[in-house]
Amino acid sequence: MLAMIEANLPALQVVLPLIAAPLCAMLGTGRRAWAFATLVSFVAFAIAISLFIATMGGTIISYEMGGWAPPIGIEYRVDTLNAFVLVIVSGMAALVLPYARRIVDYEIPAERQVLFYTAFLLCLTGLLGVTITGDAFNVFVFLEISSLSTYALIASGAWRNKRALTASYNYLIMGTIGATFFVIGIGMLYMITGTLNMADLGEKIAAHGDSRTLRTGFVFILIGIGLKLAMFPLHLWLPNAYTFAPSAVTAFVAATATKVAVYVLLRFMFTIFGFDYAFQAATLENVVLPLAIVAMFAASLVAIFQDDLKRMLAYSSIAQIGYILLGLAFLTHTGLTASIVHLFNHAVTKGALFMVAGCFIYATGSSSITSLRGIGRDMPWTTAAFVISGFSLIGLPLTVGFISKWYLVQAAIELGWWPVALLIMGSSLLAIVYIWRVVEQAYLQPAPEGAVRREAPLSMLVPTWILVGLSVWFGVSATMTVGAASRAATSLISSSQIMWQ
Amino acid sequence: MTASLIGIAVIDILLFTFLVITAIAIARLRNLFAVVMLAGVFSLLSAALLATLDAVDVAFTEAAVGAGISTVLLLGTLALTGREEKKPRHSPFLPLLVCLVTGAALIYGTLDMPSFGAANNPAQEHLAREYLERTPVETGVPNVVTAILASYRGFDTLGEVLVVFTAAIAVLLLLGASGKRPSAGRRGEE
Amino acid sequence: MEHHSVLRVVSKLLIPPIILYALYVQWHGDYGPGGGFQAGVLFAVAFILYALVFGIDSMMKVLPPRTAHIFAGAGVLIYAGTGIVTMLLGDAFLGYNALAHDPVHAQEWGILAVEFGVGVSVAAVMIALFVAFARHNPPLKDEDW
Amino acid sequence: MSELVLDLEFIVGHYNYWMFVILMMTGLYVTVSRGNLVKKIVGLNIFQTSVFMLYISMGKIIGGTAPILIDDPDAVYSNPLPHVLILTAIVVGIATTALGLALVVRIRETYGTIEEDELLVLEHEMEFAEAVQGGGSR
Repeated sequence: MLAMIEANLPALQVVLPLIAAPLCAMLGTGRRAWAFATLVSFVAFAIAISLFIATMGGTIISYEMGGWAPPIGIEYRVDTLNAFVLVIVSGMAALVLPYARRIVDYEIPAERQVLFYTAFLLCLTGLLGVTITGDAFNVFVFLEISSLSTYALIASGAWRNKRALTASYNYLIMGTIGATFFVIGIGMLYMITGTLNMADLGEKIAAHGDSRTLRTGFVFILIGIGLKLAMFPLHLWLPNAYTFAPSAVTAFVAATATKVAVYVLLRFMFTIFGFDYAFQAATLENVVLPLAIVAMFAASLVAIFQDDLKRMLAYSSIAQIGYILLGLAFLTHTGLTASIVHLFNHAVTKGALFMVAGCFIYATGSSSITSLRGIGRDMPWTTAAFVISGFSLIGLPLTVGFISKWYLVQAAIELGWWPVALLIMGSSLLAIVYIWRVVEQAYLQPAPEGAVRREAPLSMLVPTWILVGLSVWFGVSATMTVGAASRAATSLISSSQIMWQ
Repeated sequence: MTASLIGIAVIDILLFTFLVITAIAIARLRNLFAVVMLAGVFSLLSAALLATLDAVDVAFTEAAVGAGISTVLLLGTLALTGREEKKPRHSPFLPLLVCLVTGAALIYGTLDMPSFGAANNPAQEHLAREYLERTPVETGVPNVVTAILASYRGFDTLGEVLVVFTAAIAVLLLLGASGKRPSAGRRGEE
Repeated sequence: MEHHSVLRVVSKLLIPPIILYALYVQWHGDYGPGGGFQAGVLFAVAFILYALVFGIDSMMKVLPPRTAHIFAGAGVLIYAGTGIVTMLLGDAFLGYNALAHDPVHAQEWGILAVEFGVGVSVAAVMIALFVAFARHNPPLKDEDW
Repeated sequence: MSELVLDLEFIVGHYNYWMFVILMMTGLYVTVSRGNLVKKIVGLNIFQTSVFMLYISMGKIIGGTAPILIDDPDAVYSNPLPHVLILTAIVVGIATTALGLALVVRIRETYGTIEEDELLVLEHEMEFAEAVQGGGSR
């Protein structure tokens, strides 16, 4: 039995939440659905951890769905990189679900909670499926599972603010355009190679060489995924979606969905198109890199002028995605390491910050920054969590944010791109400004008279503080995360086919 | 070879002309009821085109889904939202630019595409040939599409069923699951 | 709706053949075009036609929404369950070859099982979607259109 | 380039793709330029359907038949794989349509309109009201 489970671990990673979703929908009450979903997320996390450990030495686990060898069948392929992303996704689910119970009770009517948790499990299934698969079209199918459930989850914020509906609609239109672009891109690749398996595609494309069809395919895949990961200027759906979604959903989606999209981009760039595909390198340097730098500044500037805490954090996410894309656009080992480690670091930091925002909403009924006057005295633990995570967002030492920025700057210096290094540090100053605005309101302003605000319940505080703890722990001793990221970067580069000889 | 190619070309161009006329009519008409009907016509025409391209399963599905289910859902929506589109106020310049650039990129991509219909295209060579050769031996199913759908790429199809299920969960989460008409004042709603 | 007796008779005549055809498409997908998805849609169409002519309430007496929702999940479970069974029998997830000694038979059984799951799920979901839209708020009055 | 364009064989071998590009762009244009939320969804459907046709034409072999095996050793079959992919994509398309329409219904219910311009005005007013209230967003 144990051997069987071990042999089928990659399949179980996705199949377990997949089966759990329809079962969850059949449970009678929201409470039962919550308990079941939480349990499932714990098991999924355990599976991800064991996959991560199994791939740590550089082994690649290949699992043949239906017993059909790739490229005939669909392959699940786990290496250090996607095992790392699996840990992020399932770990965030395992933290957000315990956190969700109270805030969901507060934000979602009781009779819809079963469906809410089912949609949550579907979203988890989709994200895990996208991450683990080694088949290009299978990515699309699971991407749509996660997208459709995310649209529904965001729209369920309408019980708090009806603008969640239009936010979700806009995301649906842009997300579907993105997914269709992605499908067009895969079609072009299929047309010139005749295959869909990623590793096989990589080999075939290396043999095929450059062509106008391949270039168009690359551009459509880049734009398609760019829409999903909110690459500037394709980010227009994100601020409203994050602002009006239920708090638990924002915390989960902000920490995982864009990270998974970045992973897909990495996988396509390296395993399929190849590290030294000249057109890709030129696009990254001349288009993605400048856009990433613009995002770092423009989005941070906009964040400064927001009055809503969640919207401010959403704009900060767009800026942080800029950092990730910047590291990727360097196309060096250090740059990639910085990007991959920032996937984890930003998930931890932003997850904690959005959880804090949820705690504030639970206590005050509002997410506006002005309503946080003097909250530091009423909710000391929540506010302290905000401050520490805020430090990490800025990139102060002893937090994970510092680690990411350190490697990012180092990557820029290695290339001799001093102005870029300075820009990275300069944009952090903007983060200080918007984090300070909240800190000032929370600690230096008097509380409004007659305000009754109690500290958030333990079930919400503990997951928040676990994330805060992680962002300090891995900020002090980063060997584990950076080591994993560096191994992942190495395996990405080595998995890349040598082209254009 | 060339004669049959031109034969296909004539049918294609006819169907295509109708498709374009339908699509442009959909873009221009402001009566949404007519738009929905034309969307159904568009689906039927594309099903016909798909059938001429040997995709009988896809044509069947497109007809059932595009002309059937989605028309029913669109009509159900119109009954709840109204059937007249207001005149758009903003200028169509930017959308037009976006579409033209995208279209130009796609046309650029087609220039290096292998010729339509040639038997030795890469897409016909690698996996396609293997599926056609292995299906009768390994599964004994004459319809190769079914064999790939349910066995070789069965996991994709599981994902597809899950997408359908997700749609149901999402719609019920939004519109209510009970099947009863919701009472006037739902809680917490503005 | 009460007075359209022609409509009622015609649809009463139409619904059984549609269901029959749906079943044919479901089980004949191996040999001709069709399969679980198309069959599910046709099956749902039969129910939707019934609801349109005889009123949605009488359709829901035949298939209460709760039942439809359970079927929607059950289809997914049948499909994934087939995979779990093959896994327990020692093959990969959805590796049908474990289902019988002869791989060709095993494949056939596996395909039938998963296509059945697809059909159940799709039919139930399509009906549930129709009901969700049709039973939402009262439709607009004719002047509002 | 110029000899490519004049080449009849090249045109015959590629006009199919160009047709679908034109259809795709019409659909995309309806989606991004129209203000009515239902119409946007219809545009999205046209966009996606054209992509389906593009995929299917990749798999077509001239002189081939549908990939349902018959007892004829000389039979040429068109490529079944794009058919399978597009079956999945059609299903994803209808799922998206259903969800989008459910959102439209709810938007009409809560805002009273499904025109983008009017929605923007309403949301702008909401934002203004929130700013005046100074924090009471609930």
